[in-house]
Amino acid sequence: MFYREAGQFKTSYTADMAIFPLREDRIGLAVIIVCAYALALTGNSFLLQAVMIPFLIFSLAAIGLNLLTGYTGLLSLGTGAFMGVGAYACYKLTTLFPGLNIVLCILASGFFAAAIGVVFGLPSLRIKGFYLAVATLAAQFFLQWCFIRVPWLVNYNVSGAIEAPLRTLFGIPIVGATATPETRYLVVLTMVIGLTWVASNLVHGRVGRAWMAVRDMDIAAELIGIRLLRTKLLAFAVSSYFCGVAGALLVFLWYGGAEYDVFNINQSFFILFMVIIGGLGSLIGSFMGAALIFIMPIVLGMVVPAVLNPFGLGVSAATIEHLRFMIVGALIIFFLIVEPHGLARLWQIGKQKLRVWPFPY
Amino acid sequence: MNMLYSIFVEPFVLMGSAPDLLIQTLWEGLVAGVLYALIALGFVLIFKASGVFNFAQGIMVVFAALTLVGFHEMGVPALLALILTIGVMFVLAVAVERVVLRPLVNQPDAILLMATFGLTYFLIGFGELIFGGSPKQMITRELYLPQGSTDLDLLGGLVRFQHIDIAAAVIASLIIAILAVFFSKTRIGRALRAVADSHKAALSVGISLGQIWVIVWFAAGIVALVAGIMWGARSDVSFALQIVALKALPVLILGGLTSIPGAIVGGLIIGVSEKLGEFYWGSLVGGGIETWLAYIIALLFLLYRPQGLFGDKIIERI
Amino acid sequence: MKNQTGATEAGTITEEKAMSTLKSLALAAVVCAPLLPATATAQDSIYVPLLTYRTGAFAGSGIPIADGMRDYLTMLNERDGGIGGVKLILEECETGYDTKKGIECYEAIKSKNPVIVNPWSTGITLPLIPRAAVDKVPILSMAYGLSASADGTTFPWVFNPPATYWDGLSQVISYIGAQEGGLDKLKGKKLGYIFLDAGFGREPIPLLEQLAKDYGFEVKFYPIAAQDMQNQSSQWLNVRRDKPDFMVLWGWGAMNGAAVKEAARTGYPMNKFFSVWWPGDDDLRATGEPAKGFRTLNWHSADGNYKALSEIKKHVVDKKLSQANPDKVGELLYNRGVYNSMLIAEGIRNAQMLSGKKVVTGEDVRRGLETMNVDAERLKAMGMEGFAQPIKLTCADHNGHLATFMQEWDGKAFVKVSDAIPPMVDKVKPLLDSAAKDYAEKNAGWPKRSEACDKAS
Amino acid sequence: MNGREMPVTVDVASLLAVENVSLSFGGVKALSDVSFDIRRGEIRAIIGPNGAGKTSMLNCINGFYHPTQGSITFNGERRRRMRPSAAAAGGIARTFQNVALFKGMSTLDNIMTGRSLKMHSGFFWQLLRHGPALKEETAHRRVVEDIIDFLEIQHIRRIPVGKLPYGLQKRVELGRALAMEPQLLLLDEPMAGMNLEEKEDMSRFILDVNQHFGTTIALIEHDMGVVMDLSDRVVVLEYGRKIADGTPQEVKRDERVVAAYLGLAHEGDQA
Repeated sequence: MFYREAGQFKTSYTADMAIFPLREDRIGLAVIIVCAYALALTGNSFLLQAVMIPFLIFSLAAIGLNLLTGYTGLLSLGTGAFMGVGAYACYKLTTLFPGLNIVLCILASGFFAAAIGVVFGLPSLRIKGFYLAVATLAAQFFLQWCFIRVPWLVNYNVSGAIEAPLRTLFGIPIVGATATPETRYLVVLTMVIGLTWVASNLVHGRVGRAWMAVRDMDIAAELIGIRLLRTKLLAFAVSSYFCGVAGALLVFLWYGGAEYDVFNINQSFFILFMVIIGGLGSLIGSFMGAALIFIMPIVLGMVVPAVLNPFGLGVSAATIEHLRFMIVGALIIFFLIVEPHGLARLWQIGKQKLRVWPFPY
Repeated sequence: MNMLYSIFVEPFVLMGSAPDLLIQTLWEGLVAGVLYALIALGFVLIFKASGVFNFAQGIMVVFAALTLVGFHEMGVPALLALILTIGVMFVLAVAVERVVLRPLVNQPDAILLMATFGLTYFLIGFGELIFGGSPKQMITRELYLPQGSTDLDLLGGLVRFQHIDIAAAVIASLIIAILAVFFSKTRIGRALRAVADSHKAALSVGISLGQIWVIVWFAAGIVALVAGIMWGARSDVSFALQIVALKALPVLILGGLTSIPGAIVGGLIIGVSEKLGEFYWGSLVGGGIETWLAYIIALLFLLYRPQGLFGDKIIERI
Repeated sequence: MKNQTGATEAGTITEEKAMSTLKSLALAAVVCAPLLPATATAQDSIYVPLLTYRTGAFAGSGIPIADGMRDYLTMLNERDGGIGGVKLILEECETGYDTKKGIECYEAIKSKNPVIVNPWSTGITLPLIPRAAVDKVPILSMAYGLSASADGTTFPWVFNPPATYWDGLSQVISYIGAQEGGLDKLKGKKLGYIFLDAGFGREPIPLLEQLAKDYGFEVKFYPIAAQDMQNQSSQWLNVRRDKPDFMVLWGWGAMNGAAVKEAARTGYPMNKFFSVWWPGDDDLRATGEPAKGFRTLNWHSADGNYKALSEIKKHVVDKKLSQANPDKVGELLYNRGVYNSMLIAEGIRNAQMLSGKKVVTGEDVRRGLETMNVDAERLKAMGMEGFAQPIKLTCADHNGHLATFMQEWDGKAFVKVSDAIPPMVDKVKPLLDSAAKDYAEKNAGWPKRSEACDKAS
Repeated sequence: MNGREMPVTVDVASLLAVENVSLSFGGVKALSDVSFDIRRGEIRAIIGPNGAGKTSMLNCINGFYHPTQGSITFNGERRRRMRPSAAAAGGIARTFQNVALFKGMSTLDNIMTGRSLKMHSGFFWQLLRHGPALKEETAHRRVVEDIIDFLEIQHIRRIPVGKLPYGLQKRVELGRALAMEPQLLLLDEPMAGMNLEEKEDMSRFILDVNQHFGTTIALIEHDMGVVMDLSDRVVVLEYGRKIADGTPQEVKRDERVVAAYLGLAHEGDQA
């Protein structure tokens, strides 16, 4: 009733090509962004630091993987390693050039990830499907090995770890232990919104169409003049850029320090689950998937004991963890059965219903 | 120059000067290869018959071994525990068919792959919930598996053959032989091959797809159990083993996803080459290259032959 | 045609199912919402979070430690009504030895005013170190974490008693030297170092290289990646080739058990195989008899014949308050957990005495830990006479650099086989100091110590 | 030496000349020694029984297969090997026997991909979707909308093509090929699986394309009625060999063609 396209006429192709052609969608998006910024005012440090910041960072990584897997159809299990490249590159940049603004460092670190991504993307011209997925595992294990074996990467720290030093933006600390959750959150939020906007621009234009064409039928794409190698490598580069920035954010604005093991194969799977559950080939789905896969276990950790305790069933932290694994696993299967195209499709269907509500026929 | 020498000459000099170590390395590689192949075999069985890339195969190995040891810890005699575990694997196969595969029939391969990720998570949680997370010892003796080792004086040195490794090789060969007979001589086996070729063809000869899925998942479960016993006997039975199972992936792409001989040969190649690589060249870069060597070998091989060792040449059509 | 209708129907069904899912999700969200902020903190108790791992690849080591930690503190609650009459609120948070989950746990417990945090993972400890001073929560990383954090002047909020890895390594080398009849006998010998390829296993390497230079022995490195913990056969082949005179193990979780087993398989002499203090009974039991002669460092008892442990049995295990298998109470890693909790309890007790408050804060506990002096008398009072050696921390020394001893696996259990081996202070101290300085320099803006130093109570 | 500088050896009127082309897959000959030409502005039909090598011929023309022998001259350029993207850049577009659309994308996006070669705005502007990128997008959108109007598929603009009925998919695929503004349009069974009405529509589109835009067309079709009505000249293949070439009338009377088709009387209705 409130969500209608009737009466909204487009007078130019530019207006019709807008990413959110419906006025209601634009208003909704604006409300969400305002709310997201307003969250910083709540001052709930657990919500910001333990829920929102990682959620946004993982969403960004999920968008990165989604550009590669969802939009271009190239399955990758190396996300964790590409995130690691970003994190280590950022560490090197900010320690080599302490004067350089940390936000620029983070944005620049993505380029290193992109370059490495392109190298490991080269086989994608010849290798397809599951085979390519295994090839990306080579990237995962090889890069992880480099993180621990090249002491130069960690500035020869004996602990073998990278630590986030104090860095400021406009005189306010945003990286380092003294940065407040609010400032960290605002920085992460702004960067994620900006990069999401860029991703959205890409997928709605020439580049995005070329990616999807390659995904849907690479031979036909080639026959209409899309150059496969270039398109696939571009996908690897952009995807790795996003993952790299996410990795740098992860270490510098969330953890504050990390060992190589943070970027292990489980991290890759974790991001992949987000993309699957959220919906392959959907940016908003990346956010939904990240919300479900990251936030749901936190909520379960709170809800499961709250539900079981009244029945006198005291549960240990380990049992909750086991139940979390089982529930996450079961939910993945459940969602795939209900809607193989992910939460994004559910969302679309919901919107469609809303559009015609209350007269569905 | 020194670098080139240590890459291209020194390892071979070492091989020649200590042939006993070379033989030992090859043997260790072969044994590791057989074990990789056993895990890969489970993947191939399921992929062949249902087109599902079963990522959960690794966790099935751990789960099967844990169930076996878990039953034994509850006081069940070893052989009975073995039978019960086989029963559990059957129940698992049926459950997977009912709950996961049947509702997802006709979905794209990628979706089914994702579903097996879900299954992996579920089995990890379920297995730890029931058996706990602490590592357990494999009941090697109770299962009448040989222990100890035989030392042979060979080529001026000592080569040590672990009895359990010999048993692993023998049992793996037996399983492969049984599977080969099963596929070529039995009605169900032929039906399975028919399914691999075409689902419709199988339906037209009156075999239910559901039954076939249960059978292959059950077979993969038994292979997983064997792999779990063998791996467990080498180290211990814990969830850390699932990471080792990832090594089956390069084996798979080397051998081709649908080829049983491919899985075997691929396993042996990966096993031998990673042991040789680590042993003779690993120290050049500080060791530990085993973690990625298998994947890089598989990757390079794929660049040369994208269809794997035993796959058919791909002719693209449109 | 028929087919098409089927497809359309199926489509509608999926949409309907999807809608109902959406509805039930929304419903679930509404129902769950009021449950979330149920984090009231009682002001008449002390909140002690325990970051533990009973799941994942390292659970084998994590479980007995978690049980020991929890059971000792539970015993204090049951027997004495807490510490100084204030009940302890214990809460485990499962990290799975995973940094991500560990940080998540830390954020979750932070709002409940924890007085101390024990990460039980070097990977989780590192990101927490800078936060400790800001959040005013002291970190107790007992004999793990950042070795440099032993320097209390640079790291006022971090404690890593009773010994650092560098102490441990120097103790192993002195012990081997003593066995050979003097450190100078090490000259020309070959030592193999098999380690978990992570910060934890790499940290001792600079000291090892230095010692090798000083005493003229050769070192061979055998790194084991975490994902290959249970697949070590090629490293042991290398051991066979290199034929080191001694092997030193620096492992954790399933790696320890697998290493001992591989050593037995390869026929490496067990009496030449030494380890830092992390292998547990379960790790050795997997190999059993053939592992006889394997020695590890330790600083506390590996059996259950102490009053404190029988009190745990009486007040916790017999009341079914423990998750531990009763047979394993008093085993090595269980006792390690007990020791850890003893340190926590002493820190809190000291804090109460120093501050005069019953309900202490993290800040008080930091002071409490800094002035900790667990002497023989105090050990006796706690029912731990002979369980461990006395330990004393100061503002400058957050470690204690305890002299540990060697224990040997006799096929069934660990038995102590040496006297206390003091660390090589002259070798370790300069390394520690320079590492601490290095850390502060690399982390620009690292705060100078502003916390006042209390007199020991 | 590249083809560009080589002397033009064929009739200037020919847009494309196929000379002695053979193609084999591991010993199996798909084409042997086929030669024919396509003149500018004509509609050229390629017919023949199933397995005669018609689609392989098209695949050779647009560089998807590389002839084992012989050469293909397009627009005065003679070549043995060519990448498909180069063929596309040179002005060859095609449709496929089994529709090869991008199933997850909307009709509009599918046709827009046909403009890929003509869009050049820099990656930087793509990131921002402003300035040149937006201008270019709008300009090409206008062209695509004209094609959509021409093919009368306005109503399915936003629908993912995977959900469209077969006949419409064929039309969208034609749209995508037209968006490339080709000099030579290759149509592989554009009317397969269509009912009479749809066939009439498609025939109309093909004629319009040929007459209004002057596009040269080569098409494979089984419906002999359509072939005879539409095409200017016909080449007939059988077992990879050319057995006839000429106007529809000539071909119809050719004995070998009659012989080839007699045994396959059901061919027309099967398609």
